[in-house]
Amino acid sequence: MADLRIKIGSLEFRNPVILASGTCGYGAELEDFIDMSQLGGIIVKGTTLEPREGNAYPRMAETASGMLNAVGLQNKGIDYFEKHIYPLLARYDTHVIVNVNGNSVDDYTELSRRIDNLESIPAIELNISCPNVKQGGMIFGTNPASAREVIAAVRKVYKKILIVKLSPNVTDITEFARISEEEGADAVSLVNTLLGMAVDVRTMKPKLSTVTGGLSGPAIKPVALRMVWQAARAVRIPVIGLGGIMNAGDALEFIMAGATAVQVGTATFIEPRTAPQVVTGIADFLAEKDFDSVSRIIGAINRF
Amino acid sequence: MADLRIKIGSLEFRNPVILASGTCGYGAELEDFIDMSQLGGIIVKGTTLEPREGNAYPRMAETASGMLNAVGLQNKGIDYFEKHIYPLLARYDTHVIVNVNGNSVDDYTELSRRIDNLESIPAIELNISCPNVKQGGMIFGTNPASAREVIAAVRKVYKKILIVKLSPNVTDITEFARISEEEGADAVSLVNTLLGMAVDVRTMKPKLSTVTGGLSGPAIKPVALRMVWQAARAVRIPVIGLGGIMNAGDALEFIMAGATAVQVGTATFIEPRTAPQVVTGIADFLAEKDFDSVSRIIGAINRF
Amino acid sequence: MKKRIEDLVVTGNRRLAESFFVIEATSAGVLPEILPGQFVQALVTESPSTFLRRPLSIHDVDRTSNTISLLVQIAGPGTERLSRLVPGVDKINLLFPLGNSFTLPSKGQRVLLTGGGCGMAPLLYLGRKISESGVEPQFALGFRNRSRILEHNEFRKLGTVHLATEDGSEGHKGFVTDLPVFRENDWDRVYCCGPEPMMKAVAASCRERNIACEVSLENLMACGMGICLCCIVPTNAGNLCSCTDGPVFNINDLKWQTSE
Amino acid sequence: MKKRIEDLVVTGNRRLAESFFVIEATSAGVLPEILPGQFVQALVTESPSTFLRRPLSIHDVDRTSNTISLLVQIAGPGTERLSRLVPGVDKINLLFPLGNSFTLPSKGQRVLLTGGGCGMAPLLYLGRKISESGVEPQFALGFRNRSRILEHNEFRKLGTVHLATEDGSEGHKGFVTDLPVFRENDWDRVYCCGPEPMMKAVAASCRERNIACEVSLENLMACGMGICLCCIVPTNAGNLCSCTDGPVFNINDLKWQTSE
Ligand SMILES: Cc1cc2nc3c(=O)[nH]c(=O)nc-3n(C[C@H](O)[C@H](O)[C@H](O)COP(=O)(O)OP(=O)(O)OC[C@H]3O[C@@H](n4cnc5c(N)ncnc54)[C@H](O)[C@@H]3O)c2cc1C
Ligand SMILES: Cc1cc2nc3c(=O)[nH]c(=O)nc-3n(C[C@H](O)[C@H](O)[C@H](O)COP(=O)(O)OP(=O)(O)OC[C@H]3O[C@@H](n4cnc5c(N)ncnc54)[C@H](O)[C@@H]3O)c2cc1C
Ligand SMILES: Cc1cc2nc3c(=O)[nH]c(=O)nc-3n(C[C@H](O)[C@H](O)[C@H](O)COP(=O)(O)O)c2cc1C
Ligand SMILES: Cc1cc2nc3c(=O)[nH]c(=O)nc-3n(C[C@H](O)[C@H](O)[C@H](O)COP(=O)(O)O)c2cc1C
Ligand code: FES
Ligand code: FES
Repeated sequence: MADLRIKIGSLEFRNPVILASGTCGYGAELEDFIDMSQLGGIIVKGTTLEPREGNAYPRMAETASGMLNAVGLQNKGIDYFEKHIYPLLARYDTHVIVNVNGNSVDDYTELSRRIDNLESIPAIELNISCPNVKQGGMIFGTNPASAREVIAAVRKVYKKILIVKLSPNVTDITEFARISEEEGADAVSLVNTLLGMAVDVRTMKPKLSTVTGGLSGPAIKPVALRMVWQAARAVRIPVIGLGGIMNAGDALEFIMAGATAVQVGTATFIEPRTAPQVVTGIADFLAEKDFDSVSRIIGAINRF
Repeated sequence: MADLRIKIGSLEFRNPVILASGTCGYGAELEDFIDMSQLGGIIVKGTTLEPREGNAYPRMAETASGMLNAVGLQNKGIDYFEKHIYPLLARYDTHVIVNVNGNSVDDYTELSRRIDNLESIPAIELNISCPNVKQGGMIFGTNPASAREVIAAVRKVYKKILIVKLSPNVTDITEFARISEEEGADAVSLVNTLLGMAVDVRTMKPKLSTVTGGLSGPAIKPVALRMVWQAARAVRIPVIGLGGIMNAGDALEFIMAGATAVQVGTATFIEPRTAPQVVTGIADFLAEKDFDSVSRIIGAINRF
Repeated sequence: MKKRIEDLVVTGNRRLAESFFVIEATSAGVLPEILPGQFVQALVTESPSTFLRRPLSIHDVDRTSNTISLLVQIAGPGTERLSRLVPGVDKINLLFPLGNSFTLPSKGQRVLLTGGGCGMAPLLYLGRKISESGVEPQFALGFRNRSRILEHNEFRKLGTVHLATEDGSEGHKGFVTDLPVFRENDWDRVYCCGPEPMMKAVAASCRERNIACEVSLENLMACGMGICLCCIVPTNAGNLCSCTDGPVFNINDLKWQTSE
Repeated sequence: MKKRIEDLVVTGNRRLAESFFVIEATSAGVLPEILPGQFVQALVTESPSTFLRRPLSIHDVDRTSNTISLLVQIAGPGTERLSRLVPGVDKINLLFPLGNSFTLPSKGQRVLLTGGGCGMAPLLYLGRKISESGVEPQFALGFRNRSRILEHNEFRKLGTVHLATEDGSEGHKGFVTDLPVFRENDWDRVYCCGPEPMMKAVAASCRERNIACEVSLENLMACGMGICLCCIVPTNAGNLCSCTDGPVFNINDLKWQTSE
């Protein structure tokens, strides 16, 4: 079998397929369907310093080949996480990564510092791109100076693998990828959701309580793929691609466009076994085409 | 029947449904299906000063609930247009609008000046957002200073109704809407296509000859709708909404989000009668809900 | 409870009144334990505008044939597509069993199961389980009018059925809460699943009379497994997921703020 | 020619060898004039991954029953869905007739119709029209191997059929261009529709021997009506639309640069 291993900084992943944050809970909910040891990693739910109730209902709307969500980072905060969730994560035979969120640079650094102390968490994903929270969140991901500030600050206090999750709601994604690289990130992951909305014509109201929300699913794949391609050509650090991956073919598109690894998000809601199926599909493709490792096809469209 | 008339600047439209540029040719191709007098208007193909051959084949790829195109403004230039096409357009009993494109400010102004002389063209749509041409095109639509320069220059030479077509590939759409308003545009139309790409996994090549292209269709509707909502709240000039409108329900979403008029694009490829069907559907909705005019529901979600 | 994803064979598809139908889906293997009030997430294939699965209550379970039945109302493209499934030909992919369950009554309790429209769906299996536990359920079912009354023979086999129609064209005139049987004061437990106004009216009346009452909510869901956090219900314990902490809630825990 | 959009009733769906099938679609009214080489844009409903219509050549036209037939190969989700259309039950929405047409021969000309796979589709109706014009067509059909040979009785009724298989398992071994009948030097006109390498080989040979040759191209199309400009073919007259200026082109006008 082809070698599926990839590396993000010094961290080796069994294969390039990772569960995306906010779409896999803390893993436990998926245990009936996924053996975590089949995956490269799992990025657990967006976590904040303080507990958050999230946004009001309704929080989701279906759209053409996609969905909008306005969850707003509902989570019980880092104290609860450390005490009640972290102990359960240690048993997974895969890399468990925490998605880190904040309203201020201090929030981000404080939270990162706390997670740096958690032995079985080898990496964080710095979410500077959540479109569903009023302050913070996307501001950091759409303003270059703020992005630089928060990444630099976190890099100072967080010693392990730092992945920066970029927002697609920007004019030039390469700018944010370059800033991440310059400030010492080990990788960038993209994309988070596109800011979108939907209207209920019958009631003449927005479908989401927050009016706008994050668009995910196959609808955004072409945009995500384009941004991954652009980012991968702009920086030397690995790019982790996501946005609308529903099967191995989609994942291979991202890898061929330059992604070192991929994340599976919304697809898990519809078919919880998508991520392991993507692993198998990538392996099958490599075997069929006689490639000895997945790294051989990273960025392939730029070469063939 | 409810009053469907709307106004863009001083120009009254029979109804708010317009055929989008690049998706209806010069109208003649659709005559078997559409009686132009049923529509608010038609925006003919993107036109340039000089003839353009456009991009190489392949120029399109289907995506989930959408398509990518990389036509690249293939057209025969303004001389040919004036001589051979313009005379045919005069017979349409609807507003015929020309979509104006250029590589430089001079291109845009020269072309606009030429069209200002064409009596039966009451308006132009200044396309500062085409993602499929190397120079010009999107540059003007993603750089605020360039956008301001080209709009101001065209406004000086073009006396009739000036619509500025905005690119969705920006961090803040309201910035460009405001610049358009400040520089004297009569309306903004949005969105043009989102920059996307697709990879053929079998050949490991991009599906488009240009690698990236413009994404249209229902996939982009949530993003388009969000930008229309944002723009409509940021400026007082009318906003013309488009992006993924396939039926009257979609059009109503845009109108309720703040659009004064809408354009039907890609839908015409699949169902050439979409635009007149949208007109009927809007009228039916207004009748059912007892609204006496379409203007009553423009921006409705902000009020109800 | 262990969840599974399975392609079941569609073995029945019966049209009821108006836009309602009952799908029977048979497993090739043995069905897992299923609690009353649990639901499935059904994959709708061949429907271009249906991206997510569709949550549907488990209407009944037949263990001899390993068949689940679903009582569905056509509400949009997803349910419309399901209404055209062809028995013997088509399969239906289900993720199940999902959610918590109704609390079964203790011996000797008097219980009333109230519902209407597709809200009747979970009440049949609940009634069956209650009946199996040795308690006789009674049913209070509400409909718009005579022509919208759904087949309820299976309910009758389990216990007395009381009908209400809004226009009085059959049964009692009014809502289920107007039924004399509902107003009697000696219910130990009331269960309700139906349109929100019905559930609120039932809940209000029960709260007033101190009757234990559980309702089954139909919040919008994306995953159905507790991972998306889209289906939340504000409760006294904070935002809970209606797909894992529900869909069945005790009315005393609910804030009901989401609804107006 | 006036185009129309119509829901035709699927009156036939026959499976041929391998992944090929023939759909018969019958109009409730009278079919318009249809030229050989023209195509339809078929709407594929109930296929979530099929957004655009699918271009398909008109394989045959039966004016007594107002039936169009389409010869289709399963290439992906759209054609796969079409392959499951149920005669008597399903409809198929067609936008047609589209495109230009093959040039019919003059009286007394010798004509060869070459093709393979689904490229055979337009050749039957072309052969019929040629035959009706008083010229006897001959057919040179190429296939991978015996098991991939498509039914061609209808072709035989119109003129001699010459078969080639790449592995020689039936007919002549090799490509259509290897057929002795093809190499004869006295064709006045050759028509070709098939995989690009076949069309290029036929074109090269015809150009060399100064034989008038028309090919039918299968460029990717979005609209099929000349409005999207996605289906362009580089020709001596610039980029032309293969949906309106084609799909039939004289090889002397083509640049063929797009293909390598
Ligand atoms: C736990 C649960 C159990 C349910 N049980 C049944 C049942 O037994 N029988 C039945 O007929 N219906 C049931 N529903 C409702 C059913 O899920 C929706 O009617 C269905 O999803 C509509 O899909 P559609 O594509 O046909 O229509 P859509 O066009 O998607 O929607 C039509 C209407 O249904 C609502 N709706 C859409 N999606 C959902 C969703 N995921 N959850 C709830 N409402 C939605 C929409 O707001 C809209 O008003 C249940 C819902 C839940 C949450
Ligand atoms: C004028 C014309 C006439 C045609 N006539 C026939 C015919 O008579 N019988 C037949 O079987 N096929 C014919 N084709 C090809 C047919 O259109 C494609 O096989 C079909 O569109 C594939 O759709 P799909 O969803 O099944 O597969 P997809 O997954 O969409 O595509 C599978 C393969 O087909 C190619 N393809 C996809 N869309 C198109 C398109 N719009 N045009 C051309 N190729 C495409 C793709 O590049 C891919 O390699 C014709 C094409 C054209 C342009
Ligand atoms: C319901 C939901 C919740 C999400 N929550 C988070 C989150 O907490 N943190 C984060 O970085 N991304 C979050 N995302 C974004 C996903 O991780 C992913 O970036 C996005 O959905 C695009 O990928 P997809 O199309 O494969 O889903 C969320 C997405 C969804 C649909
Ligand atoms: C094939 C194609 C060609 C287009 N050409 C132009 C153009 O010349 N000028 C322009 O302003 N927009 C052009 N567009 C963009 C459309 O006018 C429209 O903004 C976009 O497709 C989104 O709307 P839709 O989703 O309804 O198609 C083109 C779109 C397509 C699909
Ligand atoms: S539906 Fe996803 S958490 Fe309940
Ligand atoms: S397919 Fe649109 S112009 Fe030919």
